[in-house]
Amino acid sequence: MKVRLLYFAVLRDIAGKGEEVIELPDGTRAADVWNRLRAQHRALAGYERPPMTAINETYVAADQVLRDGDEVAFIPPVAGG
Amino acid sequence: MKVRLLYFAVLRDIAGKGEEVIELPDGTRAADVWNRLRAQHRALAGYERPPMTAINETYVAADQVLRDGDEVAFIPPVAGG
Amino acid sequence: MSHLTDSPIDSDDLVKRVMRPSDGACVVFEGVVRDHHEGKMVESICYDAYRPMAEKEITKILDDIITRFPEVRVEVIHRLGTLRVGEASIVIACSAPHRGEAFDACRTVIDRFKQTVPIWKKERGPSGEEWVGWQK
Amino acid sequence: MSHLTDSPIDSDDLVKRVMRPSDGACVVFEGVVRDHHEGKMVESICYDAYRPMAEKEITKILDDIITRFPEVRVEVIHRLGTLRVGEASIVIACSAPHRGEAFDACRTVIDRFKQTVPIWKKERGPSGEEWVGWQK
Repeated sequence: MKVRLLYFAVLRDIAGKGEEVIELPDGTRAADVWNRLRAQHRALAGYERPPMTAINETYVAADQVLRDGDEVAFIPPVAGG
Repeated sequence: MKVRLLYFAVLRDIAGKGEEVIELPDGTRAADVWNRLRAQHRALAGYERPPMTAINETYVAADQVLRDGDEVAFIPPVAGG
Repeated sequence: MSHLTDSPIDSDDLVKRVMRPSDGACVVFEGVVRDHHEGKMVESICYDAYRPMAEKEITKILDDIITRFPEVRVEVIHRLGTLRVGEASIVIACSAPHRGEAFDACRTVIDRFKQTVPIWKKERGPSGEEWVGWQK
Repeated sequence: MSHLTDSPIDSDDLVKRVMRPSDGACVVFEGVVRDHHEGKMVESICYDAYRPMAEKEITKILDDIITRFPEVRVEVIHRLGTLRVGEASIVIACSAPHRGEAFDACRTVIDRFKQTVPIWKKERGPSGEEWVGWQK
């Protein structure tokens, strides 16, 4: 399946891009995607716990199973206001 | 002694004027002036307890003794804001 | 500067006067003439004041605020005369580095203002006019 | 209407949009870029957002406010992009017949906003730039 991964704020700086479409095996959980990012980017290696996670613009638990076409975003600590 | 009596809000309407200078015996207290007003104006007859009282632009207790030249104002319930 | 005015209040100007570069928050309270009070329709309100004493009492409140909230800067203006529904009778602006004290200070100012500042209002509506707070 | 903007916020307009003739109070909160944060000088802040999700989260907050404070009317606008010291990043306006609920609602909005709305800020100053809240 394919999901769209969005990068914001510090994660956009680290990934060097705003979004990408990635191919994942069925049954992949949000936390698995986070671990994949940690493996790709040394700056994230130390962050075992994923930040808040959103699927299709809604906060979800990190163990949420992804579905084909999902839009996934890891939400660094928010600092609006 | 003479004191200047100021009328505001409902008291100005009742007294029909904004201020007057009145002659009082030495030793007169603020509450005595209030009782004098109650005797003069039927609309005030029922108000045994004086409203908040100010002498020279400062709140004082009703039993405060007046001095020559004082500016006295009875302060109806305030409603600013 | 006087805290009383006979003209419409410019709240933007008040905000500009309190804000310092070190402030991250500004809380503004506007008291506005509303179209009803205790079940009666209101068309306008006429505000009267014991002006010099009102200035003194407002200054006391602001001095106390600065003592209690040393990081806050505060300004307040009350309008007098006849105001129609929707017009602001009072504007209070409190700025501070952080929002908590700006909110607390602003609320303290308006609560205390309503207790001690010698200002009165006469409400006017279809059923006549009345000094608010005076029990007949 | 969008709760996000790339332009300076007009707080007067926000106040006008919430005020009804039955409202006697309006509380406005302005969050402003300040010149320091945790001991470091700040020259400007760049705000980034997950825009469609931020809109949804803001709408959730406002819906909850109306449920919890049924007499309150509320509007909020957050600015994105680069803001200098003294510029407002967020303005919240809450009107109500009485002041208590306007204060409570306004404070609740900003407290919740800072917890859930996906907006981030990068502070820029003489010592470089940094995403606020990201522990390195």
